Amino acid sequence: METSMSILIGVLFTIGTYLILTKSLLRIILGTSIISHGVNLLILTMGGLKKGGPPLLGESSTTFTDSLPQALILTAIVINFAVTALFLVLSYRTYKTLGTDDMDQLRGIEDE
Amino acid sequence: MNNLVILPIIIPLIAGLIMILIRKKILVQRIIGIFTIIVMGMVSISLMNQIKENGIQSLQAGGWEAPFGISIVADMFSAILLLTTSIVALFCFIYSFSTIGREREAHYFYPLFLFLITGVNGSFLTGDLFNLFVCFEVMLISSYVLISLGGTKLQLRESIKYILINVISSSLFLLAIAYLYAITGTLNLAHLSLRVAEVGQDGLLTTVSLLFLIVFGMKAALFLFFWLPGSYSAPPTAVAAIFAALLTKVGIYAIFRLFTLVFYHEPQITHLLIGILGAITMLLGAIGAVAYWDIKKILTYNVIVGVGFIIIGLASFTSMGMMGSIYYLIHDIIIKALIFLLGGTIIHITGTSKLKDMSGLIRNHPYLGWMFFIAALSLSGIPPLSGLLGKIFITRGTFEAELYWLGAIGLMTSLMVLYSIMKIFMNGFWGETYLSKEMEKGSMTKSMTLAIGCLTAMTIALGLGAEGIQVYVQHATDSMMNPHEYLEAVLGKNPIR
Amino acid sequence: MSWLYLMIFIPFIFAIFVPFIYKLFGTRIHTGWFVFFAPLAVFLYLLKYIPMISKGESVHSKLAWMPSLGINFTTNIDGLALIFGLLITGVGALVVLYSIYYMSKEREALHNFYVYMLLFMGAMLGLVLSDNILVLYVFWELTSISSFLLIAYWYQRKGSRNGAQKSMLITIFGGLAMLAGLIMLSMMTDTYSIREILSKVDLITSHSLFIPAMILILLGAFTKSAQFPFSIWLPDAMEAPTPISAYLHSATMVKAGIYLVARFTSVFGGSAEWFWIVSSIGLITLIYGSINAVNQKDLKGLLAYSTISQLGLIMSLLGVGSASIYFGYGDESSVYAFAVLAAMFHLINHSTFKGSLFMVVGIIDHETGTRDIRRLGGLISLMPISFTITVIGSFSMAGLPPFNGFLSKEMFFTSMITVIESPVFGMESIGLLFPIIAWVASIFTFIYCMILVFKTFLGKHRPEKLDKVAHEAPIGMLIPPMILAFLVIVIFFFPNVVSEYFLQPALIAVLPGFAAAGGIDVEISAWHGWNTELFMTIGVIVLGAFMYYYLRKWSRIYSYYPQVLTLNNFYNQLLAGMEKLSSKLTKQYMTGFVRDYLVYIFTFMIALLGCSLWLSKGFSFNATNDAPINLFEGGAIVAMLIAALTVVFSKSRITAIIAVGALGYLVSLFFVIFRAPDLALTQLVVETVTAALFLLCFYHLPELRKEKSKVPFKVVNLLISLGVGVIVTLIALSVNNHRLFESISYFYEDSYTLAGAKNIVNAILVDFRGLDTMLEILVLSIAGLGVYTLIKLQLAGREKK
Amino acid sequence: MFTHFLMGCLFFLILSILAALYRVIKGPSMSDRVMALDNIGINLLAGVAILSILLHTHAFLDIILLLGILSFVGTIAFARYIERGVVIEHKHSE
Amino acid sequence: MSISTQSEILVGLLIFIGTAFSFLSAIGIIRLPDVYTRAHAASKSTSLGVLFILFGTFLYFVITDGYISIRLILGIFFVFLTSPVVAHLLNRAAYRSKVELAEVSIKDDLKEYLKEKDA
Amino acid sequence: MKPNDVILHSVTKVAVVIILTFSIYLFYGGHHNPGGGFIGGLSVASGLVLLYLAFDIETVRNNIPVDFKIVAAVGVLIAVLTGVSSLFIGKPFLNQAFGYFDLPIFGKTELATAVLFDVGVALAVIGTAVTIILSISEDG
Repeated sequence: METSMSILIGVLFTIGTYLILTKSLLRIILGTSIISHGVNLLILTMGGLKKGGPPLLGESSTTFTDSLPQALILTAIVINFAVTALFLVLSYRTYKTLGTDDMDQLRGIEDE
Repeated sequence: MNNLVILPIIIPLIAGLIMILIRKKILVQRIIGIFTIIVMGMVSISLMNQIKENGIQSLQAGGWEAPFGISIVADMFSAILLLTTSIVALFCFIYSFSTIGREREAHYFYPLFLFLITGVNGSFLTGDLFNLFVCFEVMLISSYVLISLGGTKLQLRESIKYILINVISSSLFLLAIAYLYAITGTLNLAHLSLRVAEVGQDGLLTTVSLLFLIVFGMKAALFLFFWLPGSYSAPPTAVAAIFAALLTKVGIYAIFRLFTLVFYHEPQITHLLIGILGAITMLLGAIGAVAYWDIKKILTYNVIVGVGFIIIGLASFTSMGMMGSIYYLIHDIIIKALIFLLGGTIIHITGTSKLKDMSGLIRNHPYLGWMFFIAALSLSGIPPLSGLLGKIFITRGTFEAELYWLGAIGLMTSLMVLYSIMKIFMNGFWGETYLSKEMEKGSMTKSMTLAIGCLTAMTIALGLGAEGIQVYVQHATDSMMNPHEYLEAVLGKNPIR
Repeated sequence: MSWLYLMIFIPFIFAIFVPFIYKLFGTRIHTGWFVFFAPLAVFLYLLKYIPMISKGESVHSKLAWMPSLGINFTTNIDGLALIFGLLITGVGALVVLYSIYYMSKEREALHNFYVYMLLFMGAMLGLVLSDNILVLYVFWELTSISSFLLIAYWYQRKGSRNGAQKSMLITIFGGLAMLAGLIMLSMMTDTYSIREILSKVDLITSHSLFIPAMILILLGAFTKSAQFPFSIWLPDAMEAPTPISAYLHSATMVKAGIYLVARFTSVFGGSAEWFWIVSSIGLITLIYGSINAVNQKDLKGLLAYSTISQLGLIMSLLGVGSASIYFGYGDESSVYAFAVLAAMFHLINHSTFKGSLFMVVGIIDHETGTRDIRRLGGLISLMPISFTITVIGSFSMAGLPPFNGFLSKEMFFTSMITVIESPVFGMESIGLLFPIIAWVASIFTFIYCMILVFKTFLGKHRPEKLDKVAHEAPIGMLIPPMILAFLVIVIFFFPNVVSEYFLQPALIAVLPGFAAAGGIDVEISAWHGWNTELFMTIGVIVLGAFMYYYLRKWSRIYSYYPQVLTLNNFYNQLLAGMEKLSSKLTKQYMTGFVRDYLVYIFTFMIALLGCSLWLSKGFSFNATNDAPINLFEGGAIVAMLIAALTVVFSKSRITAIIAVGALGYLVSLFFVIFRAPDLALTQLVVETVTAALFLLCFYHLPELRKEKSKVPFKVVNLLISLGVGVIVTLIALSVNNHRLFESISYFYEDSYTLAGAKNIVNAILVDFRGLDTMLEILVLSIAGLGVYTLIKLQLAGREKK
Repeated sequence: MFTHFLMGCLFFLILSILAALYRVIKGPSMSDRVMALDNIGINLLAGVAILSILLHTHAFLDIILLLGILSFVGTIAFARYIERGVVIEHKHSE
Repeated sequence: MSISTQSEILVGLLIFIGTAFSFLSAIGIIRLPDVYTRAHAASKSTSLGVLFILFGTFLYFVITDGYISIRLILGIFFVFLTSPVVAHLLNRAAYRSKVELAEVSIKDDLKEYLKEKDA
Repeated sequence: MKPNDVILHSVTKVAVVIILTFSIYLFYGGHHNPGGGFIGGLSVASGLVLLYLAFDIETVRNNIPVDFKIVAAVGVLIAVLTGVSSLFIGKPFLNQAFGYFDLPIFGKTELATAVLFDVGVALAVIGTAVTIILSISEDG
């Protein structure tokens, strides 16, 4: 499971990176989203998979999966959500103000 | 256990939140802000003294013992940075009064400013890797908002790049944390140090440490600085100044912390690499600074040079070099804020950032001119201003580590820095005056003069009165070169394995 | 307890008050009168040390600056420092006096002028008096900076600015090199004190850094003293007001390098490298300066090149003199030590005659409005006093009796002949060049001295070419050069007084080996009989006069020298080239396309991590500990892959967004599979809200276009993204097989007893790691504020109005 | 036996999700996509229900309702968007 | 036959029915010609399927643990409540955004109604 | 023809009640079951958003006159302040005086602050989520 998850995460990273390297702003944001999914899964995988029941006491299981990565991911998800929201709105604002979502045209003239 | 340690994080946070509640009362916000930053400074001074007396101060948040809860740790290095941060923040804050504009003020500029400081202080204080990530994010998201606050075209365009790069680096940061957690099973820096020391830093750990280096390198503008020149030229002056002064320094701090506390076992790989990256950073930064005839560009590339120079002190991994780095770090924070404020003021007055469009400003603005001159000299480490000691000790450190080329590049770039910065002085302030006072786009106000003047005085005082902080810097160096002190302060005498 | 260090501060303290004085008295009383007292006071104070120093003693005092770092403001005055100190303050006082008449109190910004000047004076004093090498460096750079300000005093002029920049860049470059050298010295000896360094010479000579440190320190000295090829800054520095030129180039700035070489002779001297570098550079500079001086049309330019040449002379003397250390103390060494004595002597002499000459040139400039030799002539009748001073100065410079230059020139020849007579360091064959170069250079020196005197004062007076009606200068302006000219003659007649009180102590300071003997036993006199030196001098005069007479005929040779090959051109090209190259390079990689930056970053990451993983053999793979995988999970993985690929290939934005949403939902499915209910909940909600946000925003964003990019572009993207994926996977696999410790999470399983919570994750979030959560919601709130301000505050639209 | 049976059901649910995913990608109209998405949400909800039987835990029961809520809100938002081009109206046009 | 086996059969049956409905509707989603017909499949039969499955789950927990999950009841109720509304809104949106009916359609009442109203 | 939203409006009213009930449940259950402040807050927010969707901003604002930015700030403030107070309780020297004997009471205190902390989290989440969605919708 860990192996296949690792490979899956690799693929997610590949796709995310590929999207980030394209020109369309929307694709780029989607790329960051995919990468962050990959990261979250990776944190979970790195905590070890299926080592026990859900980290809830009072349920039937006596062993639990690693709870710390879960807490970390939870924080990461929220932060990532905040950043994505801001990023999205920013790109929306940019498009409305500058009239483009093409990163090439957002280059800016370095000499000016 | 010392609750003082958490205050630098809590105070600006609470103040910022209160400011949100009283959105319309801008004057009150200003007063709260100044008061907050001053209190923060006082807390850091008392922290410094406590550390000097009793060693590293730490606090286990929530009272949970060390590797399990989050440790807030203030060693001398962090405390010094905290103090410097509050000083710089204070003056940038004051500078912003008359330059930032009503609209930005009404749109949460001041709270965001304080949140940025919260993040910075948090990053300096935290003793937990994941909490470091969170603090970084607090800082970053405030910086995202600050950089785009106002929504001018330039700001929007550059902030997109800025956010994108930082989002990626944050993802990589998490990646690195995940790897490290899988290997060591812990997040507490001290505990990490303990565990890494126990098994030795093998190849995989070194690889992970390099991933950390990349992540922090992106934040610190160490080699991976490409995003920086654009981003720092976009926001208003006060924001650009605080960015230039603090944001990259947080990355540098993280590199220092990680590579002196955790990954210090393979210096011939990691620290040499850091040195090479530092050298390239300095060179490219200096080349960039020389290349342009635009104030903003020149200044931002100088930020990059500073980063490289600080880092090579770490690369030397000698106590001399480390001491130099700390000196230079303090100097760099202050001087970068100062020089950005000065540059911003020039642009404010002339309405342009192109050197070829301005001339002879010194006739109407002698004080500005001379303060710029002093700042320029200080920036390039000309004695007896604040850059001197850092320069000497870092160079000596690299020599002691027999990295002569590194020291040589450092010195050479400081000449290029001087050339680039003097270009501004000679073209902007000297020459024929053809811009009369009436034709100027903006004027200098009291708050601007106060902020710039105080920072200038600071750089002079730091140069002449380095003895005053020597005890602290020495202390910081010693505890950085000797991680056991940190471990003991966080984990206690008999740490859990 | 001596208050010596206070003397250094007097100019600085004065400098602080100058602006106020200027403001107070402004145009009524010339500010110079107040400033005048600063150098005078120090000069008089320093005179007090003469008796003590002439006995070979030295005085030092200490002011703590950074005691814990060993950087203290230690002053040390010995013979060498005293000469310099007196020159700096003495000539300084005269220059201030001169400037009172030269600088108009109505038109000039005198406060700036005198502040710079006092800064410079203080820096020079500090430089020669400090015992701590870092403090020495501080003052060294301070002289560079203050001279930069002085040279650019008329900052409106482009020439001034360029000259200032040039001098600053070159001298600070040297300063940095010197700093590196000094740091090496301090590493070798573990001290910053010069006196302690001198006492640990044997530590240095055996050290591997000996040669680098030496070369670096010499670089500092050569740039400051305008030695070839760093001499180019000096002629351009003539853009400064003449009092400044007189001060900088006769007695102070350029002598700093000489001081440095003299100071460190006893450290590095005695080695062949030092001998060769110092003396040969000195000689090259000597001849280079003198040949170029002949070709100058500007009187100040001529003096500038003559300064270069004379400095080369002194430098070569010091170089030759350093051989003395090689021999230890003895007869052979005293022969060479004589050269050091000559150097010190010429140093003093040069200050006197060059100072007076500069001042006279300033007078000519001031009274006629030009310094161009071609426009001047026949001033003898109009300015007789100036003429007399010029004759004294020039003839002294040319090495004619009865002026002090003659004596030191003779000694210079003697030293050069010594090189042939008792050869060292492989001088046997090549040593003959030394006297020959010296002799040839002296001929040119003679020629330009004649040009200075005769072209200016004799010949036909052509008032129509002058901007002003020429007349003699006011007496106040003439007094300072007269005093110096007077000294020129006095020294000729009483050289041994100078020798006893100044030169011998200085010699001891340079060559401590002679301290016991109290110097060397030398009697300086004008007449030594018909020896080689005298014949050389006669040869110089005869041939020089001849060549001066036919100057017009042969000076055309100069015009054949290609402009491209001049050092100045080289410097300009270097600067322009550097800027151009930097600009090109920077624009090459700083394209402004964020994609390019990302490509660099990812490439770097792939390369670094890949190499590290490969070289350190960090990669390992072992799937035996893996958790089992079942069909359902496999299906979920496949679904995820499909969803992710859809994002890449979709042509419509909504498909892409939905696919990412699906991906998010699948992730939460994985969270369910991996027993993370809290995560699954959160992920679900967040994913939905994110999708909603995408929807809200993308209504305005344009439809996805087909990426119109070239194939290589796509290939690069693909390769990089594959690389990133592979690296991430490889490290993940290795890490998975490399779990070295048990996680700290076991602690949290007691959460019910510890925190009263049955949901461990929640307990971690709100309790064990509450700080994270607190900051996390802060992040969230800031993002909320950010979104709000982004939407509400739009200054962009208003820019247009 | 029961477990295997549930696994089989889950497999079919996955197939249903894939089918809906096909519709999401294929379109052709926006409504199709949204409808399919809603369908995916509902199917996921069912999947979670089965899974909680499989794992014999109450822990995921919240997810079911949450999924229902989100799918509802999300789909409404989509519908609004398709219909009016804005998601939330500032002032009702009536 | 123990109580658990009985319950398993009961629950299994419910879930089987639910899954079957869901799967059938999935086929419908793929096969049916236009958005309006597909909406039938998507809303009606899927809702039914989900309700069966949820009910099965509910019963399972009631029988095995004696645990009456309020959340599940709420969930069932919620799905029951909202799913028709969703379908309605989506279809209306589709119609208003002028999605064509499939060619096999023979009658468009709303069009006629609207025409009437406009006229 | 104006679309009428009678069906939606009536269903929404019921649904929002369900959602809010569920949210409160999620929030309270957080300490022992999956859920907690974040999820609770988000589901409240989704309920609010549903209201905005079904009705319109003006109507909702008239009925719920709250500035959600302030809600967010107050939420964070609550979380921070509980953090600050619990820090003071968690101080060793305070602990040594009472905590040794009153461990159960100390435990209770912890519990209370944790819930309060969670309230802060929930408020912050609600405030932020609604602020973001409203800001965007109000534009354009």
